[in-house]
Amino acid sequence: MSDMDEMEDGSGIVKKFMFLNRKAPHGTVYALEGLEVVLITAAFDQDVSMVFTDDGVYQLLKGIDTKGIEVKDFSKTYRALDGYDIEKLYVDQSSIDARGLTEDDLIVDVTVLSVSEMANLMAEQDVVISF
Amino acid sequence: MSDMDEMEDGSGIVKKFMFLNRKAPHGTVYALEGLEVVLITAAFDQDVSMVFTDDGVYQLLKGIDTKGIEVKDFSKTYRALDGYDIEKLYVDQSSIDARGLTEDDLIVDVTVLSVSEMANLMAEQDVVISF
Amino acid sequence: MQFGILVNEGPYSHQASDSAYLFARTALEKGYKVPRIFFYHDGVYNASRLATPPQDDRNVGARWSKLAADYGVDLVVCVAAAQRRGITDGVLGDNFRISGLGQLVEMGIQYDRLVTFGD
Amino acid sequence: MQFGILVNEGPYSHQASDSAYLFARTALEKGYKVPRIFFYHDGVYNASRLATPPQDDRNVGARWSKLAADYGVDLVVCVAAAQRRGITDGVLGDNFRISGLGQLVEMGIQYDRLVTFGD
Amino acid sequence: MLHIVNKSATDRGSLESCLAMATKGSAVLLIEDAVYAATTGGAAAAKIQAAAADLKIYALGPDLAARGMAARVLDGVNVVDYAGFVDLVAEHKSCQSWL
Amino acid sequence: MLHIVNKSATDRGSLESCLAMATKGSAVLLIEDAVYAATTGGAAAAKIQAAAADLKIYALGPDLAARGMAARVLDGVNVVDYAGFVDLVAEHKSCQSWL
Repeated sequence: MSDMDEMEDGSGIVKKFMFLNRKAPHGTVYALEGLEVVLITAAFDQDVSMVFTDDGVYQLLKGIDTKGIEVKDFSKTYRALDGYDIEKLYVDQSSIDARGLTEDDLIVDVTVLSVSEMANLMAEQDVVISF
Repeated sequence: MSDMDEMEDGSGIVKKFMFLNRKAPHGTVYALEGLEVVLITAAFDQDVSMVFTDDGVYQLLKGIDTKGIEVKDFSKTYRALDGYDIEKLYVDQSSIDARGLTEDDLIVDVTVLSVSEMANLMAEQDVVISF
Repeated sequence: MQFGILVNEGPYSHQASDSAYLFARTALEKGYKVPRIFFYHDGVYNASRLATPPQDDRNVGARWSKLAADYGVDLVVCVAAAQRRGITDGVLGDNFRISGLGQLVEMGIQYDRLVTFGD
Repeated sequence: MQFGILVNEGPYSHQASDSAYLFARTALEKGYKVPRIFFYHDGVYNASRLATPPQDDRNVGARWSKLAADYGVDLVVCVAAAQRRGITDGVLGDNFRISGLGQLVEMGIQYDRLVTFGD
Repeated sequence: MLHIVNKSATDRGSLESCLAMATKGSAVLLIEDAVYAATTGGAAAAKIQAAAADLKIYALGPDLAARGMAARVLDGVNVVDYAGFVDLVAEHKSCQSWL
Repeated sequence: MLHIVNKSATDRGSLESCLAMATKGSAVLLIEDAVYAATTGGAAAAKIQAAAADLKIYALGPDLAARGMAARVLDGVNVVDYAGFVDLVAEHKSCQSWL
């Protein structure tokens, strides 16, 4: 039942996994539970990309303070992704533009892509999982 | 635990209850479970209005056939509402217009209201429940 | 003034359950009455006593049970919605009970306000 | 060809669970392999054996169990999501088992396709 | 009447439907993911500011803070805490949650 | 690549996001409440017909029928049953569900 046991089954295959985040944090649990999948996938030494588009870009905002709604603040986890060798973070340009945001508003360094660049990135993935 | 017992507690108070249906059928259970509340409310002899707006108007379409998705077809229940003394069925004009529908496409007789008429109807309710 | 509260979504997945709890607790702290909270649709999952969330997270079911104990709130789970979803008397947390939709309608009839939290 | 299926929503509330079942059954009937189906988020509620839906409605949990029995599908419920939501070994339907998220990642690595059903 | 909206206006149509049906003088409270609409720079900002002429617009402070949006609230939007939310429900004869 | 959309285009933004990101020649399958977009008279009809120039658009027949929409399918949309859905997944190297 432990994920550690499973990782030892590693077949040496490395696939391109894209995790597409389209939802705002806190209103639903998808952002939080999605992060858990991303971390495990990285632990399996797969090629992981995280993409933030539509309301998903809100997950990365600085200055989140969840005390008033009495839930965990998981936004620090995005800053720790580096330590799990998850370095490919992409943000959709049109999504941040439409929300009046800039890269400076985000808690981590990201690569900003146009929709067509994002589309090409998606097309070359082996597995796309959306939360 | 029986609803029948509770109905005997009736205090003689009659309130205006509006049930606002904004969601398409089948994609989620709200339309079906919402109908269950409407029927019970009518059994308590309350003044019940059902409103269909936005994707909720799709609930009333003729010609629904759910065999292929292996779920219950509850659209016949709308035709039975009459028998429960639920006669106030309202549909939002702009919602059917935007979906290319007309009254002839609907399984029951309804009163079609403009947004401002609908707004006034809502403002005079005691209780509004949205599904 | 008496408030009724309707909770239509389960714990963790939707904030609706958290918002409903914080609204109810605040109303009670301010001296308003919340005689009953009704759980419908996936809201019935709030009632499970089997949930064991991580230590650093809230325990939604236990929190409802404590609110009921502290203020005497009647926590009612819809029987039809619960049967569909596997919430039985055997898994109910403290101070929850299973009953019919009539209990929801009664809230609308008898209380001054009915506030819905859902998706 | 091997398909993995990820189910992210619970029974009845969202059609996602029905769509996933019909997709899986059809794929198996057509001779494709569906070695494992993974239940995450509210999808873990599919695994409850306590559900007793009305006689004239489908029994989602029982239907999954039968599919697994008929075709040897591995029905895996995410342990973390299940703990948050009160799905324990004691309430699991036949042929479901609780395990870690690694089982989902393995599906992505080893199978030819991964299809997600959710909200 | 108090209208309560809880979904992001960039993902769902509920805010728009609410604003179309809210009569002059009524109150609209934005909670959960709907609070983004009450902030500067977003696509819904113009709609909210136009609506504020006829309606009283409120946003739930704890939900703004949880989304990093506490410092970006539009002029004309009143920020309330949970106690303020409770008072709004008490002050209005009825309320409608735009689910 | 196969894109799968399951939400009504009059309530959510997922179809629009999908169409913006689907590259020429890829396939889009509409299931569940998304099938309304594949029908005549709706607000999304023009978008779907424009998209059909560059993309292959499919709609799930059982979901159309369950919504009373079987007889209203737009020209240029291919109706498939569950077997067709399975084949579409098999034929494309990867798929993405726009949740």
